[in-house]
Amino acid sequence: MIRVQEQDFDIGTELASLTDGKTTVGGLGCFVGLVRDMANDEQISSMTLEHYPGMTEKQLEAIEAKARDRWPLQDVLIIHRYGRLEPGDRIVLVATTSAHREAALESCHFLIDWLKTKAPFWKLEASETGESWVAARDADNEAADRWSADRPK
Amino acid sequence: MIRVQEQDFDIGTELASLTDGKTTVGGLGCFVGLVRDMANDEQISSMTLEHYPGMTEKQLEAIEAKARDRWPLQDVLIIHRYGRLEPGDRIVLVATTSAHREAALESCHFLIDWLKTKAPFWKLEASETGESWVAARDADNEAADRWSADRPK
Amino acid sequence: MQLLYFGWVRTRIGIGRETLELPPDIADVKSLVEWLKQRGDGYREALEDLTVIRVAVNQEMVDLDAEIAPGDEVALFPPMTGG
Amino acid sequence: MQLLYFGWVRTRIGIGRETLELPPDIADVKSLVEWLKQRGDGYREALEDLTVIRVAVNQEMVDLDAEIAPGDEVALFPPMTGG
Repeated sequence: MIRVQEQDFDIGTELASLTDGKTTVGGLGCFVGLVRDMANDEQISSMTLEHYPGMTEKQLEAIEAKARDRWPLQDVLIIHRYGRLEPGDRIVLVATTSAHREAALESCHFLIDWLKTKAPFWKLEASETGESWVAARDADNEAADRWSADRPK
Repeated sequence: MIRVQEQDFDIGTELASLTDGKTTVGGLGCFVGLVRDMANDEQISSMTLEHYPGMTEKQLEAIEAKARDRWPLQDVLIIHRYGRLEPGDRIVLVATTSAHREAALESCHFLIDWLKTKAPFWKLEASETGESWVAARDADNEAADRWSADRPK
Repeated sequence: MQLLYFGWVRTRIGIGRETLELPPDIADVKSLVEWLKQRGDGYREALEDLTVIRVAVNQEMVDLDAEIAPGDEVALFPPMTGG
Repeated sequence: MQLLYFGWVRTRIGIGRETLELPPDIADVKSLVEWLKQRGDGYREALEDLTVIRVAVNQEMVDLDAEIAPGDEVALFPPMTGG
């Protein structure tokens, strides 16, 4: 399930919806990304996330499908916010459930690595010295690429 | 922080305590293990977790220290239950926060892999055909061992 | 053709979306980008380094040599920074 | 010496904990285990395959050739299955 939204989400409620009343889930993996108050040694006052409505949902669905293809997953949840956020605010949640812990943990890692570089979001950071667009990091591309190698499951 | 307890825990409350009011956390990684209703093609009616009070806490603290040694972590939370559990019940929660997503996700994976084989817990499963102790899996040992190789961070 | 701009491509060009009538000889992304660069300083600044320009046609990622047709929705933007 | 048993080591021996006075020649885990096996069928069954016996002395994991002293807390158990 994919949700692209401006409003905040409650981690407990979201994760409960993936496991409550289910007796086939062995493991729940989860990652939550938050706005940090520092970037490049500068104090950040806010971060504004811009996205490409329509394409964002398509890309996230394609990434979810890729994860389901690779791991035996039960539920997949991706929530990504856009709009103006402040330090400490939640940006993104990815969570997966599986009978097996390896599948849950690895697929979460994959989902966040891929959406970093393949979902059409752009971050604008505001600090005392003005606004600047966050540059893509080579490390994020490398993290995404390492899932493309045909590793045994 | 280590907690070994009989009672259940609330995922939302626990994770909120790691991030609420903090503006230095970039990523929260989390894994929750639950009791499945099937084991070796048999329907499980309950699972009883036995542990070694005193040693359990020591081992979990040692595993936490190892994780902190290896990754730049802010908070580490491990909650492990013991006693009688039923399918769908939560067994264990590991969660870590870091400025960096890689550290949060990898350390979670490490913590659950290590506590599987290094924390003194034993599982007794009950089914229609009686009770049986869960056997250690080679796959779990291999998963734990792969963190021992001196990989670059 | 429907054109969309995001991130610093948008802020340099100055608008997020426009509809343009293209000359008939523009049949791929590369020639579209070259044509846009003639339209003003903002466009030239935004599209000057093609190694950091990403393109989606009808909401699918494509290469610079992808073909385009008049009814397409073409988006130009910097490398994505989600998550 | 304080002895603790867990998992199927405990259920085969039949008790979880006991205090035993050891013969003076028993100075390491291996000889302790051999001595325990003489104490009855349950012990023999529990400790028959040493490859699946794990040992902690004073709550620290040790090998079978680790030394032990009268005041120690020694625990014998199967491979752990936490998580």
